[in-house]
Amino acid sequence: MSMHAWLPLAVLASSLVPGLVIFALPESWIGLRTALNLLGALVKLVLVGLLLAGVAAGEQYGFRHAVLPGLELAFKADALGLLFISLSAVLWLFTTLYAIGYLEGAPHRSRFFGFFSLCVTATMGIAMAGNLFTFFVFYELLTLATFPLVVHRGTPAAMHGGTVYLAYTLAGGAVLLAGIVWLHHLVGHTEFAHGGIAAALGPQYAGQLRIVFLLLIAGVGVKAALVPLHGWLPRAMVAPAPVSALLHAVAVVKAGAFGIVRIVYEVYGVEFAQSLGLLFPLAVAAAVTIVWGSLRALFQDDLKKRLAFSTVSQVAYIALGVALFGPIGTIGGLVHLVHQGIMKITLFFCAGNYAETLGLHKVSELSGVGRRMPATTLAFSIAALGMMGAPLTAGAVSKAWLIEGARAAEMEWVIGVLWTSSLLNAAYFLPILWRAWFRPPPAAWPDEHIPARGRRETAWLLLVPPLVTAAAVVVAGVFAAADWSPLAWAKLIAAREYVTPQ
Amino acid sequence: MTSGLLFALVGVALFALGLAGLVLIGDVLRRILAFNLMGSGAFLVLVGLAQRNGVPDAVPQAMVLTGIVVAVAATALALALARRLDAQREGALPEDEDG
Amino acid sequence: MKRLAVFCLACAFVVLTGGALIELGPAAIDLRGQVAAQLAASGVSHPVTAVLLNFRGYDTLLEVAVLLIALLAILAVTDKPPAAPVPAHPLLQAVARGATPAMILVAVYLLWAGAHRPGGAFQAGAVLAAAAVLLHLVGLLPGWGAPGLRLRLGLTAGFALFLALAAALLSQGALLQYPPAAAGTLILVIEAGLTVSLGLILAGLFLFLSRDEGGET
Amino acid sequence: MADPLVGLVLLPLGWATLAFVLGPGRGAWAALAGIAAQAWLAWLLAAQVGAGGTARHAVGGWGAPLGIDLAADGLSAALLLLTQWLALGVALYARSYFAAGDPARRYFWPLAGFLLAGLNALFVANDLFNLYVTLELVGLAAVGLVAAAGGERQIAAALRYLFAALAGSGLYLFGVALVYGVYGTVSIATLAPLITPEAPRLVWIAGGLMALGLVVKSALFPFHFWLPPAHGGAPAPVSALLSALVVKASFYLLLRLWLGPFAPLAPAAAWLPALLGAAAIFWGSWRAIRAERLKPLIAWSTVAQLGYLFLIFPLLAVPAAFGAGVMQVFAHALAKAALFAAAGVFIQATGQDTVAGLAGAAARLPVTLFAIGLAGMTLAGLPPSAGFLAKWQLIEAALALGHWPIAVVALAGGLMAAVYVFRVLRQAFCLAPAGAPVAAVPRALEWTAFALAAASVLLGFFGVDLMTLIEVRA
Repeated sequence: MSMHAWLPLAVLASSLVPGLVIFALPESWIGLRTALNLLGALVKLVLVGLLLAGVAAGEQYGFRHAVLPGLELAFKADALGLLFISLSAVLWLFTTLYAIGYLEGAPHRSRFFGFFSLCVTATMGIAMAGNLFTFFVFYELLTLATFPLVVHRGTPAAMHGGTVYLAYTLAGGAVLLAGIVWLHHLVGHTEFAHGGIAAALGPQYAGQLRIVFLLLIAGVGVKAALVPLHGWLPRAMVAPAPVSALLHAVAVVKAGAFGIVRIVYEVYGVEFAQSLGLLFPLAVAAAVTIVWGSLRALFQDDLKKRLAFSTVSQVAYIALGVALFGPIGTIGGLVHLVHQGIMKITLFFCAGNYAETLGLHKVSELSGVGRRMPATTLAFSIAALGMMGAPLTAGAVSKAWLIEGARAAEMEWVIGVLWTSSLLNAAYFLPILWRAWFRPPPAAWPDEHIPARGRRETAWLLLVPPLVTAAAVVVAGVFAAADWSPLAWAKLIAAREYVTPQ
Repeated sequence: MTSGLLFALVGVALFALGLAGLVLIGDVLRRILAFNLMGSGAFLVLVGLAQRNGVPDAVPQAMVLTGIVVAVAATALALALARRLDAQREGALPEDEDG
Repeated sequence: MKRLAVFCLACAFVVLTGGALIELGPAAIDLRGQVAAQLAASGVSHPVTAVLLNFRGYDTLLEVAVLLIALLAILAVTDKPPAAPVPAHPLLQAVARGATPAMILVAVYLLWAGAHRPGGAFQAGAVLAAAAVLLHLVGLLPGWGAPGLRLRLGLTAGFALFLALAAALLSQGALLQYPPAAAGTLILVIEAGLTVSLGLILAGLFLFLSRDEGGET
Repeated sequence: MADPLVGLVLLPLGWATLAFVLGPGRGAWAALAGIAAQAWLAWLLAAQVGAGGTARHAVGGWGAPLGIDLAADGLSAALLLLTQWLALGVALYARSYFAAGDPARRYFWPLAGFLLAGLNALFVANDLFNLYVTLELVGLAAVGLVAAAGGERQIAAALRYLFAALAGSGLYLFGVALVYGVYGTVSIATLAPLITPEAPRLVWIAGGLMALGLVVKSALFPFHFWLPPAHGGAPAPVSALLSALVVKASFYLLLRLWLGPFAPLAPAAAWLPALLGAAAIFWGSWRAIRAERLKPLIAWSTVAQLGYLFLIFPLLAVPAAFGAGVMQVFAHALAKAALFAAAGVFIQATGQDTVAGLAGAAARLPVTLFAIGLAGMTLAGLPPSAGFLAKWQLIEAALALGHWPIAVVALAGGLMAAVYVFRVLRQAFCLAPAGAPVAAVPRALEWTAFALAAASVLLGFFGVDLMTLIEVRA
């Protein structure tokens, strides 16, 4: 097997194999487990680096295996896939570090890290899927691998959240499957291809293709938390903070959003989707989700719930970018896939730090926390400002491109939606920042686990990851024009893969 | 009408009778009888229909012999289970010798 | 209600099937000719025996297995020790004693007759079993407990012999492919083995069952 | 054994007899050696069929219609392969499962041997009457295995099972009698060209009765009444064999006759089994969702999963439907054997089998829990399991013919299966009641359950090989 075939498989194996080994490890073998986790994450980073270099140079990576006559598991590492892979691989490393610190002394850690690794494996599979069938296989695996993480704590609330999560995602999976098989029946295959595969069918299939599109988008829309399919996301907040990070930034909602990108661009083809009149409804759905999520976030006192509704809103930016017909909107949506990831993971890391260090779960409890935990609160502030689209942050870049894209697509109302969302973002984030920095702290914190020692406000493993990702938020914003920025890669994708010269 | 055809017709009736019995009757012993009636009906059809032109045919006769042995085995097993169930249900109560 | 429905269904079935039976034409294939043609090569002169042990001997092999299964299942569900025999009237015992040798003789005759007229291993085995049951009923033969090694060997010997011969005949090209010259002898050997084992099995179906009788109370 | 076709029947007959002669509870080694050899023979046969087409053997050298022919096409070879390898797993499991004094162990090995012989004989049979004998072989052995557990509940279940099995085989035999009366032969190969759509009315009646009998034996709704008590009450290895293989045998026969000699008549009735299958999926899943004890839950799941097999009948014009049926047979057999094996582990560990009672034990038996998880994936048709491939092919066939309600039923059934599977799995994550006693369980039990479950998932990667094999048709 040539290197071009095994490199994608090695990316999968670099988290699958450690995950399987970790399951078998006794609970007390902390050292080996940690070593395996980190080794897997680092190896994956190296492999992803190799892929990035290769794809940038125009190499093709792929592997295929037939599971039924005419039905293949297909992997390919293309520019779009790599955007997602790189994001997940990098954030996986930091989430792992964070989780090691977060779960210190907690029970069932072998089980946790085992499923954690499977979860990342599934995400890699989704990113590298070469056809919808393969995408679906890993999409469902992701559901299965995240369920144990959501219910990890075993409390009734966790069980309830996990059950709701499963109900939504498995039902979504069934709808997605129906759409995929239907498409497979119509087209004969489900390969992802530039310009899409559905356009090859004659006009008499337009009606069926519209229904299939609805099924497919509804299927992936559950994980992407498009309103009204978002109900699971706020309830899944009962999970431990690293899991929330995984759900919101690295894997689950991203998988849904990524699915929307693949379906619109590589299954239907953006021009064909536009000609079927499918993009406008998608844009409306995304816009409704953006506004609705922000509105709901306003009224949440639970910090993680507020962040969850914020995710509902922010991930819809990606769908919105996709629905804006034209290269500029595409770039805005794709780059937000990365930017939202690093911003939201920072916020969840910080929320986890507040909860783990001081027992703070509610917005109303955060008064003066900036003085007790300045570094964490700084990271939180940067990410929150980024979410609002403040200048010099990653969020500003995404928003600017989306607004330009809307203008280019002559959909001015979208600009209104984006500005409304920014205002709402400010309305639910700024009070937190104000409270954290400027209100006096209480006499005693509700549940202080980790006492401050000198300048160390909490455990190192909890502190470093959010600081690094917060720094990344700024770097991605300031150096957006650099060759290696997510924005540059998004432009590469837009230039190389989708946009026919206009 | 040849005797073979008559056998077959009787066999059909017996089979229907046995099957109806098996469906309707609750008592175990009578169900076992009903099953045997069903079997006999099938055997009659097998042999009778094959010799409806009046000439005996050895192949279905041999099949019926096989079928009878199978039916004996099944009946014995059913009786054993029925007795065992009775013995368990009645616990320490002495059982009627005639079953 | 249910009774009525089943009754109607059964009647409809009888009428429908009976009607279809009567209007039936001749069969497409008639095996009578083939049986007669191959009878000489089968090793026996009675067509039913030829079908039973040669042409369709494989069915017979499996059918003995069915009997063994029933026996095993009965053994598996009964675990009480055998009941003590209840002696019957001495006159009955005397009659049974007298009848037994005659029955064994009949069995041997049936076995031998099977080659050329109605008879054979199953009939012979059934007579043997009947003798055992008779002896048991008059209190001369106790019910059987968990079978010892010798009884187990006896119960399976006929089947094992049949199976071994069937497998050995694979050397002729196919399962149970008797060399025409030796067919008669081999069939007689198989039937003799089966007679003993079938007698024991059929008797066992009764005598193992007797363990569940409330005799010990 | 020169001819694997014959060896697969003779070997289990031989070691079953030997095990009986050796004495109660003995013979495990003979059984394991025998099954291992059978597994090898089945492998040889599959290779032979794959390379050279249908394998045949004329017993006695006579040839049909006078003699009895044995034949194994791709479907037979595939099912033989499944039977032997699954039996190997269950046998390894059973060897460690039965305690020394367990009454169910006394005649387990000979009965299991005869059961396997019956199954193998059934899969290679090519003669309607011979098939009847094999059906009885399988049915009586299965009843014996259920009854051998000896409790009042099991005996009652066995008796109910026996009556259903006898009614089923009686109906089948009556149909065979009519067929012989009409055509003068019971050889399938000889019959196939004779039966045409213009066949006499009696042949239609015969086909209907045989199908009805087989449906009763396959426990298709509403004839499923006997299955849950029998499969739910038997010892775990027995439940595994029955749910995985025995009910499939009569389905196999139905499919074989449907596609073979009765194909000219079959389309007339194709929707009936599908409707009943859909009802089975909903009713069985519903009862499984409501079940409080683990083994009845699994048994009701069998009722539901068998329903999928019957959904294929209106779709058989498309090759994918046949593939879906066979794939579902494999997926369900492996997954269900794994589930019953895993349930046995929990019962041994905790002494009880309520679903709620798992909460304490699940975290301490992770291998078994994973077995349930993997098997559950297969049952719910989640990728990449074999169950998923079956569902995929079924939906594809349904869409190809425009019968989308079948696709909806398959998808809905998958979701219902997910509900009952996760009802079990979530127990593992519930906070365990402190100090619930968990007895030590032989590791062989846990790992055989796991291996069976893993096989049900891994088969999902080898669908092409299975589909290629079953394409070899007589």
